[in-house]
Amino acid sequence: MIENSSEINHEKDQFNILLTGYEGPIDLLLDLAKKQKVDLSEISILALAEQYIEYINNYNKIHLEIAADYLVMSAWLTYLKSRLLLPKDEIEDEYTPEELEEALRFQLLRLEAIQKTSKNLYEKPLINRDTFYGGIEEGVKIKYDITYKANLYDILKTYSSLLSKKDSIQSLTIASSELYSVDQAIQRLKNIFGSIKEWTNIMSLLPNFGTNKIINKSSLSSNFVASLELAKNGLIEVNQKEVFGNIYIRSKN
Amino acid sequence: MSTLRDIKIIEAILFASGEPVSEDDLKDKIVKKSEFNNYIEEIKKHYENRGINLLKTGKKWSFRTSDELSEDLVIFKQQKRKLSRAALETLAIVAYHQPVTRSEIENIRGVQMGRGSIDHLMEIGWIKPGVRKNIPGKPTLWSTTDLFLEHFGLENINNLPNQDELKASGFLDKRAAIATITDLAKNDILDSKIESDEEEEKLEDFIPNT
Amino acid sequence: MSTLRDIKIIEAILFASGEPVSEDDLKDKIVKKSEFNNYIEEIKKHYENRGINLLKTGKKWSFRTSDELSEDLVIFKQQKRKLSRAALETLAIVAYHQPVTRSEIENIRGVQMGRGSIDHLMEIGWIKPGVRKNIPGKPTLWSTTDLFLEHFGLENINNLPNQDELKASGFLDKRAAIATITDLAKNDILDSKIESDEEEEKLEDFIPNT
Repeated sequence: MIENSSEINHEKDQFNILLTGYEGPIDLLLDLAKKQKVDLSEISILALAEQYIEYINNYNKIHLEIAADYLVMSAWLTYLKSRLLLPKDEIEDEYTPEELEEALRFQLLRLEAIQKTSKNLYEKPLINRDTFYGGIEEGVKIKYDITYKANLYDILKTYSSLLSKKDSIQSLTIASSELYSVDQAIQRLKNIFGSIKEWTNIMSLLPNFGTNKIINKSSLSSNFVASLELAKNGLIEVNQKEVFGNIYIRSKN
Repeated sequence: MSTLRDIKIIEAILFASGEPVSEDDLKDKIVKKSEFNNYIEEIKKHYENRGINLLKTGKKWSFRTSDELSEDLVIFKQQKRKLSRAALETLAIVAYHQPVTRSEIENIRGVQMGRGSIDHLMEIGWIKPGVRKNIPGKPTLWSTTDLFLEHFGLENINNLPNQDELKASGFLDKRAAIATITDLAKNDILDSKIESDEEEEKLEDFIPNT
Repeated sequence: MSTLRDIKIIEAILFASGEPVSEDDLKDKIVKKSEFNNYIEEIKKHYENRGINLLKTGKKWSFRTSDELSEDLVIFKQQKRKLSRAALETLAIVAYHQPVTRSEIENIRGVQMGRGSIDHLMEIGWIKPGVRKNIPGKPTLWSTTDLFLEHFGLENINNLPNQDELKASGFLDKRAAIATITDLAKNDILDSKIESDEEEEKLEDFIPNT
């Protein structure tokens, strides 16, 4: 069992490592395509689809959160592949296989162009990396004009942290006030158990909180614990005939 | 005419370092060290009659602005100061919640505050008092100014990213697990209020039938 | 030959301020304001082949060290966080496709945006939120800033490298090529699976674990 799970983890990690090298499914496709041919506009989409599907299928246990985009692409390529292979007049659909192929080709070429361009852009002389400001202030009269350094980023960051601070405070308040505690349940049962002479379904004794799921559930569990507590103290009796069956209580006197 | 690379390097270093540089340090950076004096001469000549001159002080070289200009060379430099955290918070709240009263700001920040932040922001010119809110005490309503928009590069106050966009852009960090669970609970309660019929059906699934 | 005083003043101000100065501020300091462009041309030429160059970025002028010297000036290089590939691609898309929404960026990259790209680029000051797009949801349109131009030494946003090429090939088209189709597939195939899993998990949170 332990061996097994470590194996799965290993596979998972491997897949994630293989994927972290890529910036998404199109990036992976692009890489596969480049290995296939230099000129992307002449690439075989069918062969590419098969390669991609194989690549993804090699990993069964994958981390869904990371791989969702990749799986969607895999599903789409499987669909495209079947469309490309099937006789044309058999399926009626919004898009022809050629249109789908063309769309994918465009997506690949566009991302390739953007990737090349982003490199070119970043190779431009960048201030404080390749080129520098300077100058000497001596001999110049300088009058200072005080400006404040805040920028839009500071405002958004500050506002965001205020929001999350506020959120966590709010949820704490709600969490503590909305739940029905065991103490409350014990108090309540103590007040009413004297009148419960007959076996009574505990469900019918629960206070009604309407449709508030959370309180209802907390009330059910608190009352159950409270009934056990009171039974332990010899005040009431608890009875359940079958597993998951109804629970009945009655006063011991 | 193309200038020798060594000359360019001396120029660039003197310019970028912003203070006088020793001869030895300059020589370190060039190829033909024996030519150093000639290079210096060339540079001196190139700047002789310009707004900047090359000057030797002690054993160090530097550019400085021409003496004859000193009369009318007053430069306004912007000295940048950091805004305090309190002021930044106040500003962010005014930006997002305007028009807003001081006590509403205090509510959101969760602290009482003095006049300091508001006065300071008003002095800078980023917020302004507007009409008074029609509640007991008639407190002043604060909002941001056009100068605020200008300084922060916004065309319109509605262009500030909303909460969802802040989250999607990475500003709002993923909330702690406990907050998420209680948030779900909160949503649940809200949902059940709005779509109570549907919720009630689901509720049956989890509470054993009596 | 004696240089005009106005030219010297422009030179000296640009030199001493150590950062880009707006055209208006420069014109303020000289006598013959109508000659400004000629003065600038003269200065540009004088420094064309030197260690320092005159450059226009946005509406500001500055001296900066010649970029061909970058290897000799590494001593001044500031330690900077390296930009991730995701952030770099995002920056390129914002620069070339601006104004652009987050989901358009995601369409072009073919992947959901990682957290951190947009806020990181904003922290550096290279992109900013602009007006909202007039489509359902009114998403923010992102664009580059003047600081982006300044840092990359661009005179204006139409001077980006490879711009004409990209335009000619139709790659400045923001349309979601396969995203629309994958969206269909996603809705049909995966969303139902993944989301229902998620849903179930949420419900688990409310079933008492006894």
